[in-house]
This record gives sequence, C-alpha cells and structure tokens, in this order.
Amino acid sequence: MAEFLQAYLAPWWLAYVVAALVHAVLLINVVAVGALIFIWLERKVSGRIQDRLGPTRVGGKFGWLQTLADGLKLITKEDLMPEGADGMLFRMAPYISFCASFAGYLALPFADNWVGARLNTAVFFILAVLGLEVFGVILAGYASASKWSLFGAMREAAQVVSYEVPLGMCAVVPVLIAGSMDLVTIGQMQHGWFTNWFVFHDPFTFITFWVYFTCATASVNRAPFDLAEAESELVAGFHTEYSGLRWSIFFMAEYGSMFAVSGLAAILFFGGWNGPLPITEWLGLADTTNPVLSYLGNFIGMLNFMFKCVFGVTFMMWVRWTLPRLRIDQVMTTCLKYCTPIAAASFLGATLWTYFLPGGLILPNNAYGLVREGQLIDGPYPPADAEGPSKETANEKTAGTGDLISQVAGEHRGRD
Amino acid sequence: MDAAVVLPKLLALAWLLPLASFTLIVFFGPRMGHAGVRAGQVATGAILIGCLISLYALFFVWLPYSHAFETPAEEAHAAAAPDHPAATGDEHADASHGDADHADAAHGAEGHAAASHHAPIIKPIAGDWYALGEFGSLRITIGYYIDSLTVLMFSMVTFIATCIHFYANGYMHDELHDVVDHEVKLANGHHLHRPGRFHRFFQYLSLFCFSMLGIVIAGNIAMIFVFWELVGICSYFLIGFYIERKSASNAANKAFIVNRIGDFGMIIGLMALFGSLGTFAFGDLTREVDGKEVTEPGLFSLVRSEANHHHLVVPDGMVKAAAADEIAAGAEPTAEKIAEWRGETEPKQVGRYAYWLLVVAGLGIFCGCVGKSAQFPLHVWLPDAMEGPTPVSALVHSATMVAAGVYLVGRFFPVFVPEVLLVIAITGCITLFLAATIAITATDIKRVLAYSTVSQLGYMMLALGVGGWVAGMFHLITHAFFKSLLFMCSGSVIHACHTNDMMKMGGLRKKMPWTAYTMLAGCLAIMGAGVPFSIGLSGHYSKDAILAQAYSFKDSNPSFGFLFYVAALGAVITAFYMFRLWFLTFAGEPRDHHIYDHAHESPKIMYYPLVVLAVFAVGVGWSTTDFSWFGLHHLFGEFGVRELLDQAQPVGTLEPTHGVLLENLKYPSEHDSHLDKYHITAELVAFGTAISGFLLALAMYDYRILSAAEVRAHFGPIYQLLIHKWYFDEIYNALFVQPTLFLGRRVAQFDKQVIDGLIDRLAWMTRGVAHLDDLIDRYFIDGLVNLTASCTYGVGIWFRGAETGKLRQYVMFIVVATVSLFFLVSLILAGGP
Amino acid sequence: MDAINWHSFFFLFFALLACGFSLAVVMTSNIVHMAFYLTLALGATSGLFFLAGADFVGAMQLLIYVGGTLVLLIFGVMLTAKGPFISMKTSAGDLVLGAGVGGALLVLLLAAATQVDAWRVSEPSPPVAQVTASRLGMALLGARVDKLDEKDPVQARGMSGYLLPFEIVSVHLLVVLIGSAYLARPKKRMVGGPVDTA
Amino acid sequence: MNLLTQPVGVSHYLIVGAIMFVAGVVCMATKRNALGVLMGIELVLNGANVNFVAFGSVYLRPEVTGIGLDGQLVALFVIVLAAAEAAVALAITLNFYNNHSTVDVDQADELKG
Repeated sequence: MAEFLQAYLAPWWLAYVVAALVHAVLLINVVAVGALIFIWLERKVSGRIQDRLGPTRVGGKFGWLQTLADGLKLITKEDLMPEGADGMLFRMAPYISFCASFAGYLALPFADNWVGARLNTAVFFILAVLGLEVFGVILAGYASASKWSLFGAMREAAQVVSYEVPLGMCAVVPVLIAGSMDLVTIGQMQHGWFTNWFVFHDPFTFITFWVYFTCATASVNRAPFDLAEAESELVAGFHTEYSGLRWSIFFMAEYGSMFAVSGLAAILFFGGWNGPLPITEWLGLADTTNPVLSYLGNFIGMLNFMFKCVFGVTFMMWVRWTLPRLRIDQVMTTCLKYCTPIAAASFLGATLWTYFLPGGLILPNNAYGLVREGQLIDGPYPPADAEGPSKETANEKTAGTGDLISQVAGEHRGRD
Repeated sequence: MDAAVVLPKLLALAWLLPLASFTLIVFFGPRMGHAGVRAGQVATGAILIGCLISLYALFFVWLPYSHAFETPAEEAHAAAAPDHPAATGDEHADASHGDADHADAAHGAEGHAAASHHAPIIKPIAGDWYALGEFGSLRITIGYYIDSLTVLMFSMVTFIATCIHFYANGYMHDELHDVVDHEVKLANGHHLHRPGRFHRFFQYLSLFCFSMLGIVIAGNIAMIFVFWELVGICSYFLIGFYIERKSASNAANKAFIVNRIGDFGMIIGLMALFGSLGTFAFGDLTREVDGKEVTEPGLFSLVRSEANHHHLVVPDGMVKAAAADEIAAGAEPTAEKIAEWRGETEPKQVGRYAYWLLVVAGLGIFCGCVGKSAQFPLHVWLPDAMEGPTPVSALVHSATMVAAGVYLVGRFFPVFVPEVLLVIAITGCITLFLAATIAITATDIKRVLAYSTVSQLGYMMLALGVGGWVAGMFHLITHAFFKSLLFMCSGSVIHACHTNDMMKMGGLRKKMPWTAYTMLAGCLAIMGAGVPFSIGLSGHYSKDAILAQAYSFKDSNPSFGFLFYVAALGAVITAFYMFRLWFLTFAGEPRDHHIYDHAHESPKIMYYPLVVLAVFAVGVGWSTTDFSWFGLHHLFGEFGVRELLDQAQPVGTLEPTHGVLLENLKYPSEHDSHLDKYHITAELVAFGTAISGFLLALAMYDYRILSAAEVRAHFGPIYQLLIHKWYFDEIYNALFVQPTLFLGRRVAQFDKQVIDGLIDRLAWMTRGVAHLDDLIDRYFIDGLVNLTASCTYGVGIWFRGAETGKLRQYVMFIVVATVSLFFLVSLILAGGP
Repeated sequence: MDAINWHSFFFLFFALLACGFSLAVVMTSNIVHMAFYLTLALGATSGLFFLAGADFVGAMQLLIYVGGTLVLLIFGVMLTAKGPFISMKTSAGDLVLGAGVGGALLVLLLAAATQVDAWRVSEPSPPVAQVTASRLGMALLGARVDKLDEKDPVQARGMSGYLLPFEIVSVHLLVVLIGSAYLARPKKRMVGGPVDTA
Repeated sequence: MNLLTQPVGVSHYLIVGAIMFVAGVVCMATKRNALGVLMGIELVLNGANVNFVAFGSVYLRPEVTGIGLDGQLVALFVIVLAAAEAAVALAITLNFYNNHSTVDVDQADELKG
C-alpha cells in the first residue's frame, strides 16, 4: 500500500506515514465500532436471556443507537479523580489498557494476508500484548487510592498471571500442528472443507479449544471470571473511582480484548477466514493472480472471520449471563488444578497424535500432508505472499520444523 | 517332554516360590495392606502356585509307565519292562543303568518273582543346578535328586501347606490388630499388650515351606544338612511365636536344643560318609571335566554298586579308611587287597572295622532323625511344641517337619545295614508304645494329637526298621493328611472354645458340625477303619502294610516278635485315645456351659480346608487295584500312592539280607509281606485291634458303661506314671539340666572372681597411664592448638569490619572493584610492551 | 536532505524511551512509579529487539518479562505497599556515592562500547529474512540449523546446540516454582507473641 | 553525524545497554526498598540482553563474524532465568516482610560482621 501511495505523495516518507495511519484508523475502527455494537448486543442478549427485550427505543428499531447515546452521556460527565489518587498513574491506566488491547490487532489477520503487520511470531505477540492489559488494571487499582480498587487489581493480577500459563499452552497446540507461529500461515493451512479446521484435527485439539476458550474468558476478565470488578463484593472493582470517558475507555479495551481472543480462537481452531465449505474456490475467487477476484475472495473471507469473532463474543456473553461468578479460590483452582493439567495432557496427546498420524483425524488431508513432507505448497496454495520479501522466504516460512528436521537429519547422515 | 529336563525346573520353581514370598514379606511385610494382611495372601498365593506346579509334576510320574525317570538310552533295554516274562531279576540293573557297556545282564541270577508284577524301579534324576564352590575334590553344589518319592513328598507338603495357609488366614486374624495376651502377665499386673504379627507368621511359614521342600529335593548331604537346620530354626521361630509367654519360649528352646543333640549325631554320621566316600551327592552325577563327560558315582551307587548287584557292600573308601594302619605300614591298597580286607569280618580285623564304620554312619544319621522325628529318647520336645499356634502344629509338627526325619531315613535307606535297621525298628517300637500310652491320659486336646503324632512316627520308624520301606513311606503320606486334618480340627475347636482342655468341652457336635464330622473322618482314618479285604480309609491301608511287614519280620526272626505285638497293641491304644478325644470333645453333654454357649463354627476359610483334607484323609490311600472289581485298573493302569512309592523303592533293598554282626538277623524281602499268610493275618489283627479300641472308647466315654474315674483309681500307679509322661522330663532335668546349670554357676563364679579381678587390675594400670597422657595432652598439645586458634580469631576480628551486612554497600564494592580492575588492567596493557 | 533511515529512526525512538525510563526508574523514589517506568523501559527494549531482528526474543520479552515477571513484581509491590514503604528516601550521601560510582562505571562501559571501530558502523549481511522461532527451537533441541554449512570442523563441533542448558533451565524452573511456593507459604503463628524485630 | 540518516551499528545498541546497565546498578546501590533493588537487577539483566541481541543481530553485523543465533539464545535463557530469579527474590522479600514487617534492605543486616 505504501508503494502504491508513493506514486502520488510528494515526500516519500509521507506515503509511509499515511499508509500507517490508514491501517491504524481501520483497526481502531474495528475496536471502537466493535465496542459500540457489542455493548448494544450485550444488552440485547442479556435481555433475551433474562426474558426481557433490552433496549428498544433509541434509534428506532431494536434500540440500535443506545450505545451511542450512552457514549454521549459519558462524554458529558464530569471527570472525577479522588483526592489521594496518584494523578499520573490514574490518568495513564485506561490508555495502557486500551493500547494493550489495541496493539494485539496489529498482528491479527482479517483475511488472507490482510493484516497490519505480518509477524513470524504473531501468536506469541498477540498473547504477550493482550497480557499487558493487566497493567492498566493494576495501575488503575493502585492509583485510585481505594481499597476496593486495590483488591480488584490484586485479584486481576493473580488471575491473569495464572491463566496465561494454560492459555499459552493451548495456543501452542495449533502452532505445533501448523509448524508455524505465523497466523496467516496457520489460517492458510486450514483452507478447504471444515474438516481441515484444527479443532477437528484430533480429539486433543478439540479438548484444547474448550480449555483455550475458558482461559481466554478468564484472561479478558469476563464473567464468570470477572473477579476484578465483582460488583457484589468490590462495588465496581478496579474502576470504582473512574467515571466519564476514562471509564468508557476501559470498556472499549475489554470488548476489544474479547474480540481479539475470539479472533485468535477463530484462526487457531476454526479456520480463520476460511468458511466451512470452500465456496470462494468454487466461485473462482481464490485466484490470487487476479487482484479484483482475490480482493473479493478476501472480502468474503473477512466477513467469514468477522462472523466467527462475533459468534465467539456472543458466546462469551451467553456464558456471562448464564453462569454465576466464581470465588477467587475457585478461579485459581480451575486454572491450576484443571485447566493447566488438561492443557498439558492435550499438548502431549496432540504431539503424539501429530507424530503418529500427521494427517489428522480425517484422512487424507492433503494440505499439511504436503507441508510435513517439507515440499513447497504449490497445489492448492500458490506461494502465500506474492509481494513478500522473496520466494525463498516464503518457502522457509511455510516449511516449518519438519523441513528443518529433515535437513538436520540429512546433515547427520552425511557426516556419518 | 523329557522328564529329566522338565522336572528339575518345575520343582525348583515350586521350591523357590515360598522363598520369594518370604523375601517379599521380610522387606515389605508391615506395609502389605492393613497390618500386613496382604502378607497372608502373598504367602498363600506362593504356596498355592507351588502346589499346582507340584501336582503338575506329579503327572510325570503318575502314570506308572510314563518312563519319567528313565534315561533316553532306556529304549535299548526294553527288556526291563514289567510285563517281560523273563523275571530274571535283572530288572533293576537294566532299568536303572542304561549304560550299555556296563550293563551286565548275566549277573544277578537270583531274582524274586514277587517283584515282577510291579512297576519298574526306575532311575532317579540327579544333577546340580548350581555349584557354590569347588575345593579340590570337594564340590558343594545346589543339586537335586528326584524320584517319585520326591515328587510325591513335594505334592503332599505343598498341598497340605496350601490348606494350612488358607486355614491360618482365618485362624490368625486376631494378629491383624493389637493383641492382648491374657496368658502373659507383666510386672505391673497388666496383661501384655502388643501389636499384631500377622505378616511375621506368614513370613516364617513361607520360610518353613521353603526349607522343608529343600530337604525333599536336596541332591546331596550338605544341602540336606543346611535345610535340616533351616527347618529347625523355623520350627524354633514358630513354636516361640508367642515369645512373650514363658512356656512358649521354653518350648522353643527345648525343641531347638533337643534337636541339636540329634543333629550332633547326624553330623557324625554325615561326616563318616563323606570322610570315607569323598562325595556329598546321592545320585550319580554326569558333568563335563576338560571336555569329557565324567560320571561320578554318588553315595548310593558307592554303597550299593552295580558290580555287587546292588547288594549292600562296604564300599572301598570305608575299607581304606578302616585299613589306615595297614596302609600306613606300607600296604598298597590295590583292588585285590581291598577285596581281601573287606572279607575279613573276624573281630579286630579290617573288614570288621569297615562294617562298623557303616553302622556308625547309619546310626549317626538315624540320630538326627530321632531328634527331628521326636523318637524315643528325644521325643520330649514335640508335645511341648504345641505352644505354637495351631496351624503351626498342623504343618510343622504333624505333616511335614517331623516327617522330615522319617523321610530322611527313607532317603538313606540304602545305606542302612541290618543292624542299624534293627535299632530303628526297636526305637520306633518303643516310641509308638510310650507315646500312645501317654496320649491316653492327656486332657489337652493338642497334646493328645501330639503324642498321637509321636506314636504314628514310631509306626513309621518301625515299618522302615523291619524293612518295610514302602509301608513306612506310605504311612508317612497318609498320616500327613489325616494328622494335619486332626490338628486343624482341634485348632478350629480351640478357636471356638478358647481353651485346650477337653474336660471343658463336650457336645460341640451340634455347634460345629463341619469340624466335628471332618474330625470324625480323621479319627477313623488314623484308626485304620475299613472293611477287611475290601475297602477302608487311608490309614487302613498303610497300617495294614506296617503290621503285615512286622508280621513277616516276626516270621523270620521269632526273637523279635515283640515288635509285631507292640504294634498291634499300639493300634488298640490309638483307636482308643482317638475316640476318647472325639467323644470328649464332640459327643455327650456339654461340661462347661459357658464355653459351650460361646462356641461357634469357624469361618469358611477355616473349614473349607478341613473338608478338602477330610476327602484326602479318606481317599489318599486308594489305588486303582483296590477298585479292581470296578475295572479301574484296566482304564488307568495300576496306580495309587503305593504304586508310585514302589517306583521309588531304592535299588537293591528288596533283596532278602541278613546281618553281619548279628548273624541271626534276617531281613525278608518287602514283597514277602504281600503273601497271603502274612497279609490276611495282619489285616484281621488290624481290624480287630481298631474295633476293640473303638469299642472300649465307646464304652467309657460315650455310653459310660465303664467309669473312667474308676479305671483311673484302679490303676493308680500306672496312671501317675502316664500322667507324668513316664517321668521323662523329670529324669532329663535331674540328669542333664541340673548338672549343666551347676557347672554353669561354677564357671560364672570363676569368671567373676578370677578373670574379672585380673581385668580390673589391668584397667587400673591403664587408667594411671591415661592420666599421665592427659596431662601432656592438656598443657602441651592443647596449648599449641589454642595458640593457632587465637591467631586465626584475631585475624578474623580484624577482617570483620568489612562485612557490614548492608546489601547496597556490597553492590558498591562490586562496582568499585570492577571499575578499578578494568582500570588497572588497561593501565597494565597500556604500559606493557 | 538525506533519506531518513527508518531503522535508525525507530532505534532512536526506542533507545530514548528505554534509556529515559531507565533513568526515571533511578530518579523516582515512589516504588509504584518505579515499577511503571520499568515496565515502559522493558517494553521499549523489546522494541529494540524487534528492530534487531530478534522477533522471538522480543515477543518473549513482552510475554514473560513484561507480562509475567513485572506483573509479579508489581504484585509484590502491592502486597508490601504500606504508606512508609512507598517512598523510601535514600540519604543524600548514598545518592552522591551511587552517582559517582555509577558514573565511573558508565564512563568505563561507554568507552568500551565505542572504542571498537568495527562495532560503530553496521555492515549488514545481505538481507535474509529468518524464521527465528523455529531456528531457536531447533537450537534448543540441540540442532544448529543456522550453522549447518560450517566448514571448519573445529567450529562445527562447537555448534551442538543448547539441549543441556535447556534441560537444566527446565529443571531449574521447576525447582524455583517449588522453592518459591515453599518460601512464601503462610507461616504458622508463633506461640508467645510476634517475633522481636528490634 | 546525523543519527536519523546514518545506519546504526552495534555500538549504538551497546550504549543503550550500558546506560540501562548502569541505571540498574545505581538502582541496586541506592534503593532502600528490596523491590527497588529487584527492579535494579532486572534493569541490569536487560542491559546485558540488549548487548547479546545486538551482537547476534544479522542486521548489524555480518553473519560470519557475528555470534548469530547464540546471542538470541543466551538472551532467551536470561529472560527465563530472570523470571525464575524474580519469583524466588519476591518470595524471599515477602518472607522478609512477614518476619520483619519492613522491606528496607538496610534493616537486613543481621549477618554483619
């Protein structure tokens, strides 16, 4: 895109800046507009679950402008800060939370190669950045100079640090199967019928997904794991002292993270932008040589991906309004005594399964069968990124560990 | 499958299983389940598997024509088959030695037709599993000597042991939790309170089974001796199981010490054999020496060599040992010379000495058997040994350990000369009578059985002593079954009544029917109940065989006729005291209502083994020939325990022989006792004696036509004699124990006054020297050391200032040191060349 | 005007952030502020790692260091953050001493860093994009795929990877886990009043 | 020398590392709060890590003379071990706090000579 802009913008560096800005604005819109929609959705969903209608008036049908109205109200509210508060930290905290949540989108692909920055270690990066969100919460809790806030922050800290362990372990399972931490590569590998999705790869990935989802719910601080803002015990937890816009930024961060972990789940387990049926292929939109067609195909893929993310978020809402909140000890027990061992066992099982049955549950599975052999994918997939650095790189990127192992093995044979 | 290959492996497995169980329980016993309850299951499992293996092994010898013990070369000499018409008496030679070069069919003209219809006496399997060491000609090995007797004993021991293990699992359940021993009073007046020892019991049982099986399978006298002593120590442990009871620990000591006396004689006997013959092994061993196969003759072949047609001839080694003087004087021990020496049986001649050497060996070995099998005069320990738990009595003191003595006599039978056999017979005869009479008056239910055991062992010794090898061994087997049954029944009764005193029982039949009727079966079996000439319980056959043998011996040696009469009298008494026991315990009216009300049938795990054993007590003596009217022998051939024992009859012992020292002593062939003239008489006598004893008991203790009290009063002095067990304990006490104690006290006095005084004086001197040493040490050496220490201390104090304990200061030190180090290094580098 | 070197630009950006916040850590006496600045300094360092082509290490830095270790540290801060401990003033003498010693060390290190000419300018090898994660993984498992074409046999022998350190570190982590749980376990109350702290 | 237009070299990274290192050392030497000392240690480790990564980076030094992957590997180990060290140090600090009701390292001088 930057190259494209360079042709029109006089100072060449401006092209980069504009391109970066465009990316950032697009992404921030996903977060901001997403939050608007999700808050409305949450109200509707919770209303339905509690056998009422939810908002109905604002904006005509279904009350779809309710959130906007709320936002306006929040902006006009007075910005309060407690007397004993640590001013700098109190002001920084919401932004830290929001930045952490937002930075995760940098590496999240919305369709094939539609990604802010394609990273080798995208999975890792997203998990790391989302983990930083906790800083905002902790600092908010401390800076508020309130007991409730501090308690909420402490709970959050304990909970998030603990849940990162099983979460990371679960995320490693698809990475292991794909042989890459690049989310685009992982998404490409699940191309085709829905049987290629990693969640159906073997029984262990299926289990892993549920553990992942539980831990993700906990790590984004959603009910039934929302100990940090347990209103029945801590007034409002870490954001007791916040009001107005700062408060709404915390909310945006929360919905942003929900969307991000759902997106990660969608790519790691549910094929990302690939639909259950290879419709884009049937329609001839998978042809990457034609920019218009591939753009259309990717657009359909993006819709696909969005749908999966929204489904994930809705699922979290459903869980929130169904299950009662856990006690803090139950939260820790769930993490350390159940999630971690199950994740570890699934990891081991998936490793063994991949070793003995590399093709997955439903054979034959040509897609990664080829990757396992260490050959370049040129059948179903053209080289993934035509505009990438070089063909060699693509080769190396998709080759994964299998290739390297065979290389090393060959080397050793040669030496003997 | 070649039996010679398979049998040693099978039996070794069955033999080692209890050892494995023992080892396991020793190390993990207390941790096996609650209070070691799994230990019982481990031990039981081990012996059960051992039993199954033994029974499987039995199939190799069960079929009389299975050729189990024949060497592969046997086919070439099929002439020895039992249906061979030419009963020329060379069966033994052929069957037992397949060596074609050596087989000398022309020899052995004198045969005996009686043997011809029997199964062949076939060669035992002998060999070594493992050589422990070799010292010149002396090879100490773990070897085996397997014939049908071995396999039969294995099956019997393991089978009975299995039943007893099951039974003990129920009987010992008190030991699973803390036990209050009401028979032990502590100094503070309380009863002893101690933790249960369930696992320890089974640990000893396992070790005992292992040792007993070791004796049975042993292939040389060294092994026999080792396991003989192991059995002794196990019996010591088990008798003294309730070690806190004074009576139990005394009984254990008594058993052990009395056995020691016998074992001393045994060592003499074994050394006499080894010293003169130079080998430990029983059978001929073939092994490779320098690439050649060498067959070393074993004890039995040396004593009854093939060249002598398996007659007992003083072997060369003994003659050489006897002729030590002549050889020292320069005589060359050539073959002719040895033959010449051997022939001289006149007094003070070499042959005479050599023969005496053989007698000494035999008597020595028998001495050990006297101790272990509780024969007169060493029988005193067995009744006292009833202090152990009843399963121990059943296993150790009825069926197996005391049987070891009899078994050993049977094993060494080929070595015994007629004079020794006579001693054995007389000892057995005395024992059976003594013990039987004591049993009449005993009121302790286990003691009655103990004396009964002693008496029955006497029967076996008598049988062996009068030349009835098969009869004695047969009685050994049948007795094992019914005596263990009787003991376990008595245990069941004791378990229910918590007393041993028969006078407090009575009428228990209604309360514990299973125990009562299985015990009745046992009593009938030991009495020898049966219908003459047709069928009977197991004891019927074995006792008939013994009586017939004694009768045929009486026919050859009229002067020793008393042996037969005493045996017959013993049979009367046996029947009497057994039914006295049964009637007192189970019949009539209860004499102690408190005990009667609390009595109950034992748990299933205890009376199921009783039923199994009862079945065997009834039927173990049967062979297919007893059912010839049914045609069974056509179907299965002739087999039964007797036929199996016939297979194992030591080579050459069927020949009629006579004594050398006592020239009038004549031993008929054992088969002669099957002649009708002896057989019918014996059977009638046996029936008559048994019935009369039974009727007498019936009259006195059930119908009470005769009053026991009156009889007692009438025979006052005899009653006193019997109730005091012929005053044996008192005599031994006065003769041996008191003088020993006296001597011991004198020695202690000497030790205390003379030796201690000397040592005290020495100690005083040492103290003086030490005092001097101390002064030097304190002022000179300590001074030096203190000086060093104070120097170090001073330096330490000086350096202490640097340790401020402040973390931040340490960081400063590190940084400053680093910077200055860099600085110094760069200075040196810059200033250097 | 020369073209802006983006690498240099971002390096400068992150370097200033890292150094600035490091110094802020030293300057501030409020322990919570210290933790916050440290977070930012370490985050900026991870940016430096990304710049230097060490993607995986950068992500590790974010995930483990910033997301784990520092959260733990802040946790500790919160647990002990009673009034007097939030800002503990150091005596001026200590500060001066520290500054002096630190300055000396800084001078030494800067001198060492800038004295080698070869380090001053970059001579980048032809751009080779690397999947560092799998290479690192293989190296941890004992196979150095980046040195497969090492010609010198002596050098090649040294390229045996990091399997043993990896295992040692794994065991070490386990030990640490258990050890710290043990150290921080709740204590039984002492009988007879609180421990004398004087 | 215009930093914005010239390519940066290893030295630049080393300078950043040195500053962080010294900041950490000064932090360790001056902070009285045990957790402050701990943060100093983290800074020191990070300064070292910057150096390692810089030496191992193919963007800064040719692969032939650079230490290649080793730099990154050592940095990895440092990060992991720093996490372990932090856990233990925190446990020790909390223990110290439990027993002495303070986190002042100057008070922890019971072992002084």
